[in-house]
Amino acid sequence: MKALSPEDERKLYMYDLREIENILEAVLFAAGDSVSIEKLSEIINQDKKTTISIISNMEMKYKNSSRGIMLRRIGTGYQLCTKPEYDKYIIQLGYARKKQGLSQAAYETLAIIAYHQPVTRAYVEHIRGVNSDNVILNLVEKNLVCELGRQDSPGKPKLYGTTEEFLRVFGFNSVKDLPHIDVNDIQTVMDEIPVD
Amino acid sequence: MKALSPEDERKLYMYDLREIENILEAVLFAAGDSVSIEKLSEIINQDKKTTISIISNMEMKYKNSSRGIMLRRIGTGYQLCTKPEYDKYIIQLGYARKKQGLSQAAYETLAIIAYHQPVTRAYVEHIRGVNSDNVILNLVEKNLVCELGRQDSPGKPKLYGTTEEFLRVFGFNSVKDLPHIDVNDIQTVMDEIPVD
Amino acid sequence: MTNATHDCCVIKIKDFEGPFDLLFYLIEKNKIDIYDIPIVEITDQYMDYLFAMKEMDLEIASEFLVMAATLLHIKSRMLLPERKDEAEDDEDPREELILKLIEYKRVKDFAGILREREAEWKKVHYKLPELLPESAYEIELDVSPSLLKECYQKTLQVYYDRQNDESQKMKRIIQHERVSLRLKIKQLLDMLKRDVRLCFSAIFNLKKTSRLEVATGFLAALEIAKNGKAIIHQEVEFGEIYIEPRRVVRDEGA
Repeated sequence: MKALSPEDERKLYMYDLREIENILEAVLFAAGDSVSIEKLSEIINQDKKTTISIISNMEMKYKNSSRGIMLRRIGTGYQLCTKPEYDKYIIQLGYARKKQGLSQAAYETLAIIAYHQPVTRAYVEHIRGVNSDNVILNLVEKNLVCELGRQDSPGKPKLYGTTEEFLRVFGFNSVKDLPHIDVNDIQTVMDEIPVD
Repeated sequence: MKALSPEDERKLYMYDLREIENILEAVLFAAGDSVSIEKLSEIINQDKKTTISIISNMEMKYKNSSRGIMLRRIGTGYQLCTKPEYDKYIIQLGYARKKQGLSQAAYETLAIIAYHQPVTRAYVEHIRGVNSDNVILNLVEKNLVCELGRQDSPGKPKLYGTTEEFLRVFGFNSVKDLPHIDVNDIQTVMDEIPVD
Repeated sequence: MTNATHDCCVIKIKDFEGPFDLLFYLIEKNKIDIYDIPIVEITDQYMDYLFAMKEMDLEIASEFLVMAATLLHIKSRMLLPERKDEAEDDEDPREELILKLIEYKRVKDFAGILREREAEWKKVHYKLPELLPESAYEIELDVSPSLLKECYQKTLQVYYDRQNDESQKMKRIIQHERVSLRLKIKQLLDMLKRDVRLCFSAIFNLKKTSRLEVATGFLAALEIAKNGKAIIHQEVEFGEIYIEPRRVVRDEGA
């Protein structure tokens, strides 16, 4: 058997890559939900690093080429979704799920939990200055916030953090994507806040 | 306003066609289910005939290009679905990888077979001192042990040995790779073991 | 500064998420520099609102009252002439409140960003998952080569111990049988003392005693015969075995 020329090898690789992309598209389509990188690399039988590079490449391709759908990273997984510009057509289907908006209290509470997670209810209340029991329960019910365990302090209060659904709804790739603010550093706070 | 040249018109149409295809992809993706031609033509604001020709064209494109999904006509509507050749990968989405260990009895039996292969069941039982029928059957079922033939002795008992799967799972290159037992007194015992 | 009492009536306490929210409203309405809050005016306006709420017969949440107390406390500290012993910490009584307000402002800002992002990402639609066979799973063997070796060693050790144990057992059986043989000889001799002919099958019957005991009994009989203390007869092959005491001629040895 004749050895492959570098050109042939490249072509073969291109073919394989295409096929892998097709597999990933099919799998993500069927999943509907986000699929973890671990699961994807298991399915395409590639290591995690290779899988990430393949899928990042796909993400760019969906974005730049003429497509109605796109790929987005959510936490440690990926999910197919429609491009936002086609929303006006999709709603004409008549059965797009209408999500109820959140209250101001919910946005505030979510903001505190997102920034400072894991946090206790007491911490949230300390910043908001009001009881936040029901608001947190409501966010947990909406699957935007979840319990992350208990703090190792008297009373062992519950610790809260944001969920994958939070990332999905607010369009963040991961919690690390949130703009960083260090509230403890007074000087930074003073510098950052414009005086008007 | 200047009139469009036929060339420009064609270009514009190409652009529009692309955009319409994107809209249809997004709409069909979000729908999940099949969407009627009537609904689709209403959404893209084209007559039924044009819609059918656009979507038939898309159907061909999905089919012939490197994609994981395709378009299917179902009754009077159309639906996006995965290409059948990727079914085996999609099925893996539902797979939960279960890690399973071996029982003490299985390890013992496997060790005797691995170190002394080919061996009969009687030999295994002689060393273990207990009936090993089920354990051996179980190891055969797990493809760690296989029949190697029959011993040329009264009753022609089956001979067992380890499989390639055994080498793979335990990470040995060959049976010669088995960890060496360096306990001298056990070696003496081995000499004493009668060969049946 | 405008008089708050006038427009307070049109604002319901419910419109504010909490005391910080209300304070922020006042700060923004009065275009106040957050780092230099005119505490007297702000406190007055804040109290005006609370009084207005009370007049409207609305229940005032305790948090609003706590803030009122805090504001009044700060106000009193600002108004009192600075005492010498307090001068050393040189602390602005407003500092803690300002920091909390800044922290709250960040939260409010981020909450606004979240609201915007949510509206933007609401335009993205997802697909419902396809039905997949649920029960499918792949079994991955989790094995350890060192455990295989360990088990092998242990098995051989157990085998070795058992072999030793079995030879030990055999010795014990023999020992036990020796005692038993002696016992059987004694039993037979006792019976023979009564000067009768013994029927072997009557004494040692396989239906009543074990094979081992029958064999031992037979050995005992042979032993006695050998020592000249009994005579064994068997008239036909496989027939009954009789054991008779042999008279000792006393004067023989005399």
